Amino acid sequence: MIDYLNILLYVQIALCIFCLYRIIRGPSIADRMVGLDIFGILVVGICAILSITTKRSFILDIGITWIILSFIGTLTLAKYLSGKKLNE
Amino acid sequence: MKGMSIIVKKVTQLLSGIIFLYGIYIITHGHLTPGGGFAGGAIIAGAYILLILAFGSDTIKLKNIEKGSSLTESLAIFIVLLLAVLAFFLGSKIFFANYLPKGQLGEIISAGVIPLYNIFIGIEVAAAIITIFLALIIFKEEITK
Amino acid sequence: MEIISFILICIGILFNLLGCIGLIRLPDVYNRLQSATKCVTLGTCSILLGVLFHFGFNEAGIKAIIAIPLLFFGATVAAHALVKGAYLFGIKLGDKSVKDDYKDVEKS
Amino acid sequence: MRYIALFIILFILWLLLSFNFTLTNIAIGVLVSIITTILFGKYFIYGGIKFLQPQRYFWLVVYLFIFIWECIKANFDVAYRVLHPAMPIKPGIVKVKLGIKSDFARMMLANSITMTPGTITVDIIDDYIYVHWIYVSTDNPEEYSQKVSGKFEKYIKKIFE
Repeated sequence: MIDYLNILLYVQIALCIFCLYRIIRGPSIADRMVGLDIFGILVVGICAILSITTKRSFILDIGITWIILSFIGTLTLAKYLSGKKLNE
Repeated sequence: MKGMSIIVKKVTQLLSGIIFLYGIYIITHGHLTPGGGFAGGAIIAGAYILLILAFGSDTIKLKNIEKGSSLTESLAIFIVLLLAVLAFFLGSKIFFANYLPKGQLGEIISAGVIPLYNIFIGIEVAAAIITIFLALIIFKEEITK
Repeated sequence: MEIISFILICIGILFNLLGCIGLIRLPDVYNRLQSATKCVTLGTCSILLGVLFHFGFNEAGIKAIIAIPLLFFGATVAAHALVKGAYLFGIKLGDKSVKDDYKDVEKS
Repeated sequence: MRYIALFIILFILWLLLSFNFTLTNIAIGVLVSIITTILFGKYFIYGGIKFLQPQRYFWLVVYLFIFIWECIKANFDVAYRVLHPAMPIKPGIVKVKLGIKSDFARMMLANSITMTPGTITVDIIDDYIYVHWIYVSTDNPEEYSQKVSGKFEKYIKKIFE
């Protein structure tokens, strides 16, 4: 069971590369922010799977902390975005 | 600084207290689980930053808050130094020595003076991050006038 | 219990994969946010449920339960703030769009 | 009243987070909850006596099952549009009239709309809610307001208002 979970862990890490593609190639600044938001949620999934494969329950604490900080960071970026204009 | 829409305001009212309690949990369990003073202080600062972002405020009120947080930061780092120097006078003759009883393994009151250091470092980091955030906002408000 | 948790984690990673493909393929910001937010949030909730079934009701399982509502509120409100911010920033809707009621409203 | 509600929620959360029921831990939990309540109590949502009525919890459980079913349907819908080679999308922003007055219920309705088939809430102004929709199927205002928010509105009216 642990071996199959390790393979799934590699799949989840590979999904982050899609988000990195969107962060690097995004045509506008809003696309990069969408990529960053999704990246933060994927890391929570990595923490959850790691807590099973390493049998240590405190890794879930790191996951909850990541949720909170990612939420506040995205709100700050959105606030910055709504105060600017594209062609100025 | 203007506020955000009604959905963000309501969710902020619901979640800010829970985020503050989670920061305190990270600080007080710093010797049992990962985290500690710095990570918990960042989360506590996040609760206040969330309130300021969602509801907005005018410049005069922000300046008052900045004075208070700056004073809190200085007091907290002074108390950490005082706790370190206290070991010097209690007979152990070394800085940062453990002069409290160690307690039971795995309980919340154990590990001597390390939880005290964690608590005051948490307060110091939270006040410092809020001060930096407020300084950036006040600078931007003044530059747009 | 082991089998149920394994199946839940597999379903979650499948949803994550669909969301990330949508993030690459769809044409403009609003549609990308549609695909990515829904699929990735539900997939991560499914993975956390799998963790709950694996550990049972002890301290690890309880933390997985607490994480689910936080993730739900956080992800949806972040998506809403990003959409509004992107519209106020001045990014136009894509070429295929058929209707725009938000254009001539007084925005606050 | 709102201070007591916030105190109870925070104390239960502390006991669940640090999973140990000794006397020391409970005392520290009471102390921490009191500090948090004094600092953040004035911002908490004031709901009156509503959270003591048991029929609201019954409708909440019913609503949760309907909501999870709609979520799963949403994901297969979006997956079909993403994987189809021609990408059958027809996006647009529509305007839907609300039938709910209180602010907290409006927030829950907006969050529910964000999680269901191809819709994201953009803004709430006065009595209208603006929704970005990935496939605008009809042009008739009554028909699409039924499709977007009709399923949730009656349950949310029973639960939160």
